[in-house]
Amino acid sequence: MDVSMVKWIPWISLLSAAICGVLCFRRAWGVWAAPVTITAIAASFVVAMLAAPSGLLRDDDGRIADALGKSPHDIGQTVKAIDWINLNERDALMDDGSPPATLEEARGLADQHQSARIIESGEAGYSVRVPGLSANFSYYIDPLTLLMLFVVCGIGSLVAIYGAGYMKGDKGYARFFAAVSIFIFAMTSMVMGDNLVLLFLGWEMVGLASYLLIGYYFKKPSAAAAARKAFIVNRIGDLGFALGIFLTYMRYDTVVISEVLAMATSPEHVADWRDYWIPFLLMLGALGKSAQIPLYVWLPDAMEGPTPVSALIHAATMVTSGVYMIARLHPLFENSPYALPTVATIGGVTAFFAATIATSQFDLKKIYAYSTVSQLGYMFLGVGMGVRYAIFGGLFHLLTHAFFKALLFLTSGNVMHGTHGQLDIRKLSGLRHLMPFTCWLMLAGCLSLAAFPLTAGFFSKDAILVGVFEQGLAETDPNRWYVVLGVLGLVTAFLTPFYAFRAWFRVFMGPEKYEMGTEAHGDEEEHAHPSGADSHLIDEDHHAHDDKPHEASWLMLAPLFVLALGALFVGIIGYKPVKELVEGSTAVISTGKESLISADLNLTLIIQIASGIIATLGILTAAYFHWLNRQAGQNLADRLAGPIRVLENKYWVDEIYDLAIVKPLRLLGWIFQLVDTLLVGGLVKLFGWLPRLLGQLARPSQSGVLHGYGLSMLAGVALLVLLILLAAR
Amino acid sequence: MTLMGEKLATIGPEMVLSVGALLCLFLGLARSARVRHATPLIAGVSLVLCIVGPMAWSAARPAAPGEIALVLGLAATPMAAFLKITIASIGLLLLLVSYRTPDQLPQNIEIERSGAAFDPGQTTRGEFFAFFLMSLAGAMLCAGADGLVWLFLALELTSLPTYIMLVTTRQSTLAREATVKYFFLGALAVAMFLYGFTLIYGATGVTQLYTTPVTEGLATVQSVVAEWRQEGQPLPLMLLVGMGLAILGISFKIAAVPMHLYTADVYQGATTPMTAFLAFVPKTAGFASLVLLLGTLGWPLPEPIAAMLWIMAVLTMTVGNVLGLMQTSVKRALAYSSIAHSGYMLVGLLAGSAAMEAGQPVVASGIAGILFYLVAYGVANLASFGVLGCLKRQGEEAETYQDISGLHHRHPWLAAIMLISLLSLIGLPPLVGFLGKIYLFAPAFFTGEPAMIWLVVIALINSAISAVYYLRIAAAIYFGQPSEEVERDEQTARMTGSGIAATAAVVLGLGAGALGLTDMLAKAADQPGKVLIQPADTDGDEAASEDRSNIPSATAGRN
Amino acid sequence: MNAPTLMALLIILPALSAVLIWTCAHRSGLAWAWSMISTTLIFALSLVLFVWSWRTGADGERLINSAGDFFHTQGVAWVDNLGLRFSMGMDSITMWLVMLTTFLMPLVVLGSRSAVESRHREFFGWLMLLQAAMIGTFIARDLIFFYVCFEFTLIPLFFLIGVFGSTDRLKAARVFFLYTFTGSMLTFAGLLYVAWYSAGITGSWTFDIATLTESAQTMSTSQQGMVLLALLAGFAVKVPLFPVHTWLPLAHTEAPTAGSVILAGVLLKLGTYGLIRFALPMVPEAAVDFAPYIGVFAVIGILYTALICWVQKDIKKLIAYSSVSHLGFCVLGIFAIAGNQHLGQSGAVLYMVNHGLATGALFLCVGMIYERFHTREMRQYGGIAAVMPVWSFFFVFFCLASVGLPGLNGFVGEFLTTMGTFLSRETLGIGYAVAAAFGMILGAIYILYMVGKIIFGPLKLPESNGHGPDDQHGHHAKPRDLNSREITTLVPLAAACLFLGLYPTPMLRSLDRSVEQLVEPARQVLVERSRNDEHADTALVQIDARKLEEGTDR
Amino acid sequence: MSTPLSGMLLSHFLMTGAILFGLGLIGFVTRRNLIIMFLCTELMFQGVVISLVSLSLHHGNFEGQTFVIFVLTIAAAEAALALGLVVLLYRGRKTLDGTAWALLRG
Repeated sequence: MDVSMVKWIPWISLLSAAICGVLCFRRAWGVWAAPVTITAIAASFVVAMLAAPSGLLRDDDGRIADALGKSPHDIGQTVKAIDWINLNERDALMDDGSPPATLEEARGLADQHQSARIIESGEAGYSVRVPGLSANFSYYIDPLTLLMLFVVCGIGSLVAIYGAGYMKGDKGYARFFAAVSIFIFAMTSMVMGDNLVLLFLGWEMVGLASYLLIGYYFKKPSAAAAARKAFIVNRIGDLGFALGIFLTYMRYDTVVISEVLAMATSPEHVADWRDYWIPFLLMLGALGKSAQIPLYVWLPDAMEGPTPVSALIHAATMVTSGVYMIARLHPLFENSPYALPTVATIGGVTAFFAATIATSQFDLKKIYAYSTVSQLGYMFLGVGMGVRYAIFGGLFHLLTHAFFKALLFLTSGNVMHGTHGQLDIRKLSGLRHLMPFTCWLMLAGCLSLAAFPLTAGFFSKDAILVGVFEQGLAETDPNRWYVVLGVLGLVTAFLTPFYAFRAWFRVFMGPEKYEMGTEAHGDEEEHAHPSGADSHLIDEDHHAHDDKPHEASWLMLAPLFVLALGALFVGIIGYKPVKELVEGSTAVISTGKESLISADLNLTLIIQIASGIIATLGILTAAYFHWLNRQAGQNLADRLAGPIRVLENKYWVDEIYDLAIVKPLRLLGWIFQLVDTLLVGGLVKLFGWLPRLLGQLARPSQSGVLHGYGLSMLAGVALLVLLILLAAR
Repeated sequence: MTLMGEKLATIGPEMVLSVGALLCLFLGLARSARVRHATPLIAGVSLVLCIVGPMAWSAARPAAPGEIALVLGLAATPMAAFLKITIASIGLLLLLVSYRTPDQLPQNIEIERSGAAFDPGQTTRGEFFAFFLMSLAGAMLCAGADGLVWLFLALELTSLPTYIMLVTTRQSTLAREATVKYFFLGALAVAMFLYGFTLIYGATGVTQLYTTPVTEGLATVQSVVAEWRQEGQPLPLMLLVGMGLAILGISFKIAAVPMHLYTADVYQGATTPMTAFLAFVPKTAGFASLVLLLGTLGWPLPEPIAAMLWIMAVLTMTVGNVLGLMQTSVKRALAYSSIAHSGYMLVGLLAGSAAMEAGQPVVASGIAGILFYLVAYGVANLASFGVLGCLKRQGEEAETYQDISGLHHRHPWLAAIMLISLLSLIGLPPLVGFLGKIYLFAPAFFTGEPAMIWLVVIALINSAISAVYYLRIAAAIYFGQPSEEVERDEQTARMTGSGIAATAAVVLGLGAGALGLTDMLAKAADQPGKVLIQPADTDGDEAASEDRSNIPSATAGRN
Repeated sequence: MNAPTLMALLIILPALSAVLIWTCAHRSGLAWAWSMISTTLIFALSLVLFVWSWRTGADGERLINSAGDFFHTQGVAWVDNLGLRFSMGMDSITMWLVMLTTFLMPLVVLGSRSAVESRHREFFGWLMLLQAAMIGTFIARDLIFFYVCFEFTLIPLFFLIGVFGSTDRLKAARVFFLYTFTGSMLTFAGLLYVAWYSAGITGSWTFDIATLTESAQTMSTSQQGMVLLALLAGFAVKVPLFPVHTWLPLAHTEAPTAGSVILAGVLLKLGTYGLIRFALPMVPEAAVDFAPYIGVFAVIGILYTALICWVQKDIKKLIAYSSVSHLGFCVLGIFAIAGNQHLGQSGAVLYMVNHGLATGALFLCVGMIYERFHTREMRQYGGIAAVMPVWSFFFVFFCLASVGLPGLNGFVGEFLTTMGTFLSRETLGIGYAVAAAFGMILGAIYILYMVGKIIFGPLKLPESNGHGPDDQHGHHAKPRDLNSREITTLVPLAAACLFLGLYPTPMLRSLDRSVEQLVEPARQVLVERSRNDEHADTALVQIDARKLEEGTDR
Repeated sequence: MSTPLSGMLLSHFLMTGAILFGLGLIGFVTRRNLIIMFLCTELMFQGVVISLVSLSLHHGNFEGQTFVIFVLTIAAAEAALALGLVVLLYRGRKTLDGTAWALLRG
């Protein structure tokens, strides 16, 4: 399949979104939404897997060529679909507004502009063409894109299939799939976008899809609030992203990524203050989208959405777009001395910070949400390095995390499904017999998340940590700060299995005990059919399982098996291909191949052993406190009541934000409202009253008395004549 | 014969009107009711003659150069011609509006109903139309006057009949009170400008303003002043004070501060058609006189006079508008608006025609502004008072906001007429009032003086203020609840009159150019004193520039 | 039939139908039907013009005559010795704004089918007249013709608000009229001044915009400043720019739906159109000098009104304030004058059209629920999505277009204006862009806040489902969702939003030349200044060098 | 007319005229009786007339004196009007007090 076929990928999903939109109109039509969407995503996946590889640069033995030192134009292909914002090229003019007359002048002028072309135009002299703003629906396909398409469309298809079962009977069935389709459109546009503005389009539109899906159960005020919060927090990040785009355009006169990267990595490029700031602005966007400190607060709340959404958008794909963006624009980040360290630091700290919170949450999905934040922190840590292995690690972790976290969420969806929305791990216990498949599937996910040796998570996380230590212990110019981050990563690697298995042991092990939920999924039907509550959640056999947790349908389980296989084995089978992909992508065009530390220190092995032990320790700890001896866990918790309270309340970050930012702004709004009506409006009123005041003053002159009039007239005449006399002097 | 014809053309309209007035006066005493009822017809015919006659005359015999069109100190200037046609045309509409005014007087109604024998002591039909015509004739004479004496007489001829009309057309204490104020304060004003005229005469030694009737080479006020100014002498104080007093006295007619105090009371006290008359005719006469008087000084005006006029302009427009805001009576509000509009026109008077003389286009001439604005204000004013005159509340004249509330529901056409006139008064495009504003304010820029530009800004702010009360009227008409007690006075003629005026406001706004009005204006706005005496060998335009340099020697008349 | 005739028809036809409606359409349905036909016809005519203009050039490059218009006619004389002509012209800016107007009008009429209960004739008559005036404003190439139409828009809207508005309509109508009228009076003075100045230079009195623009550029800096202030007095009020915006919320809340739609959709653009058409090319020096200050007001407006939006309780008021905030971007874009690009100005024109579509549609949506529930209070609504999913879909859609979601039309304008601001180092610069970008966040906050209150949450319907057609069912009855007429009203708008969001390039390209022409004088000013600065700099350097030498000598 | 009036003599005449005019003015605003008020305006007219005549003598032409004739004529006409008016007013109100007429105001 020709590489140009990839341009259809986003539009397939948009078409599907439109069809689903139409299907929304009749409830009966709604059932067709799932097949349409699944077909669309699967088709995208097929097209991507068939068409995209043919556009990649390969070396002689058919492997993907290493990107080091190559131009982005070579390692990837640009495929244009349609114009979006496409302003013509224009002629640059001299300072006095004239075109350059001589070649010297033209050269001088061209030097002032990035990517300017000098064109000889006959007798008229020379013209210097500088690009206009060209931000089209045009796609850049390099190995990184391929990787991302694999994740997005692959996981997307699986989750969509799961969703078809999970959402069955829901009134908003078609609406759900319409939003999912929009999401896939946006996400594919984003990962394929050849320019920053298209990237931004995808960036914001995934935000929209996320907004629509978090707020899917729109009747729940908490869902509405969470959706709003997600969108707004993301917007804060987007503000930085947008400004970053502006600054990039200011610097490079283009927003086309390949051109920007080509210029940024060219040897003649001399970084100036703009290069210094660009990554920081872009980073702001990444922090928002990938839920890093300080903009992570929206993600835990986002779990209000249907579970497939949490799996797809808020775990596997959308939230990783920050990682993708940093990887894609890595050369830009390298141009600024403090940008990458900042990314790494934020990532490391977030990973630890979120993990601590995750250890003391009771809501299953919340635990996974904080876990996602934490794992994203790892990825940031990875791509925040200047070494290849770490970047690879970050992106590899992106892939493995997509598998195991999607799996975890979907299995927790099963739990939720089976227990009518009960997610509190304190109220569930020993469900392994009632939900056997779910139990073992989730175990696979937990193991991978815990980075248990030989699972997928193990390889990817280790790659990150190796990279970190590599940079920290580098022979030349070592930066000890990275050692600190690495240690932080290792500590987190202990916390991760602990919280993961804490939940698993609680829910599936131990004595069988459960409290059914009260249906957390909104009350869609209640209004129309008061007796038919919950009916949408459960299949036909709803009544049989009314008060007992039950296993999910096969439609839902089938994709989980695929995910579980991925979570367990993608680390082994995916290691090489992914490494090849990453090393052939723009992320590493300016990052050297050779290791920074001496070969005799087998860092990889050390880290792997260490982290394997740490993971096992973490699992064992969790097993002791939350399975074998829950009383001990309780005792420990009682003893640590203070710190746990802090953790349970998530360090009160939400409250602090509310108090420090939201409340003051809103107060300001009220104040401005007052100012507007009283001061600004009052000022206008004052002007309105001025004539009236004058009128009131002038009124006595119209006393109605003849003599008064005569006198006034005379006085007036006298004054004016006096004026003439004075003026004539 | 030719000479005679020209002379007739000079004073023809006034003569026609006088004859008409006499006819009305006499026929109004006729025994037959039918004959008595013919008086308005006679008035109408004579007004039509005033419009058609001169037009036909000039069409038949284009003014040949070298002819003296000057009769006894009256000059047939283009401005006079323009004003005469304007006065006659709007006079015709005024006639339509006030056609049945005498019929509505209680005593007349009683007599007509009872079929009692005609008693000249009781009824006033003929007089009304006679005075109507005389007053118009006076205004026309003002426009053509070329001497202080004529000016004085013409102004008096304009006002004296209005006193009588005012008091006889409404059987109400209010009308009497209005008359008292109007008459006595008017007399005061007359004395004032008369004294001013005296001082002007004292300073210059002549009473002719621009031309001399008998011998070429005699001095006129204009020539004397021009000589002084040419020699760089300061103008004598006597002249300035005289001019000041004259302006102030005449500003009674135009209702400018400080001589405006009577305006609202009189307009309110008068019967509504009469108010329309008062708001237009004396004002036109006054402005014509002011233009002629100030023309002798030449623009730019001497500093003291300009300063005085500037202050007067600002005060007039501001006082008019801010007091208009405070009113509960529509009639009174419109009266104040009349004051304000005089203020606007004073801007044109201040700007004058200096720039135009320097070769600038017509729009540079404040005189053109005034002339056009008189038309614009005339039609809008007439329409608004006309509509008001069509309404009665329990037999009394409607005048409060309450009375016109919801007019739209009951009489949409009246409401529409009122709306158009109000919008034209605000100066909203594309109505004639808007064009008037361009004509009036653009010249101010041509003076190039910051003070004048500020004056324009003040004027425009003032028109924004005026919009407040105009809109209040419009809002009452269109948004208010109709009052059951108010009914329409079945007066087709009055409605027609205001309807035509409103139509004119639209048509002239859009088609002033197409109808040739602005070409007439261009001619009329040529320097005021200029008569039809043209050197034999030049045509109009070149003569315009030469004529001014040809100022006759001023010393001849003095010793 | 040629282009000038068509242009004239665009103005005459609506005026004529207004007269027809007033005089002939005595049955209520007839007035509506006739306005429907006439607006559709006018849209078709403008479409013809549009297609013609598109065919006059290849690849986005249009044939442009000296006046910068691809259609131009001297028209008939109005008043010769005032130099007034009904001259008309169309460049792409005009074209797009006219298209916006003619596109919105049929939809407004369609949407107003059941909006008025009585006085149909008046309602539709005024609407038609308003259309004539709006089109005239954009199409006029004679300054006074422009001003006439500009001012004339006040009258129809005054009546639309005053007669058909809600409770406080009298005050709203009056405040609206007086506020904008006062401002434009000063503008009038400024225009006369320019005409006078031009007469002094060219020796002939004319109001031809091209001529005036050319001669006005030679004014001294202080003169230009005065003229710019005068222009701002009228146009800034119309936009409305902070702090002269207070009339807008009132007018919007009280106006009937059609009035609000047109007000937000087109009338506000008269202000920005005036700024870009007159302020930039006529007084370029002043525009450059004042740009930072105007920018400050625009930015304050963006942020300040955005925060105010957040605490509004009235839906319409919120959207009204949001207009103030949005048009702040527009003004910012217009004054983002830079030496090497005009993204800001192009974006501003785009923004005008896009804001017209999105906000107009939002007002239509609000009108639709107002017709059902007779309240605009946000707290009386909740979870509407449950009972009116179609309406909710459109409402959310337009809200998203309004907050500038990429892919919908709002984004492109917002992005380009902010980008233009960012890049215009000479006048505005990064600080302004950053501040304005905060407005984008706040915009999301208040709009989503509103959406959250109305669409999301447990179902809550206003108590008094009072007088609507649903009354017979009692207030518990499910309110009916949009009927096909209402959907028909909204679908074209949504389609336009989507299309312009996904494929704005043709529009952008077509705007390029026209905008460039308007910005060129200001750019020249910048170029000249930078050259002078260079001289000054070199001089300074020389002086410094000399001082240094002297210093070393000692 | 051989010796034109000028210098001190002229100013005496003019002064007289002015004083008459002034007296009229003062009378107009101080007296309440309508007839007396009217007489005061006549007084002002006479002041004007005296000034005109003396100025006419000063300038040595007849224009001023011609003017006087017309002024007197008009004054007579006004007087006729005034008296008619006064009668009418007295009939209605039974008073000639000028300040009694103050219904219209504001």
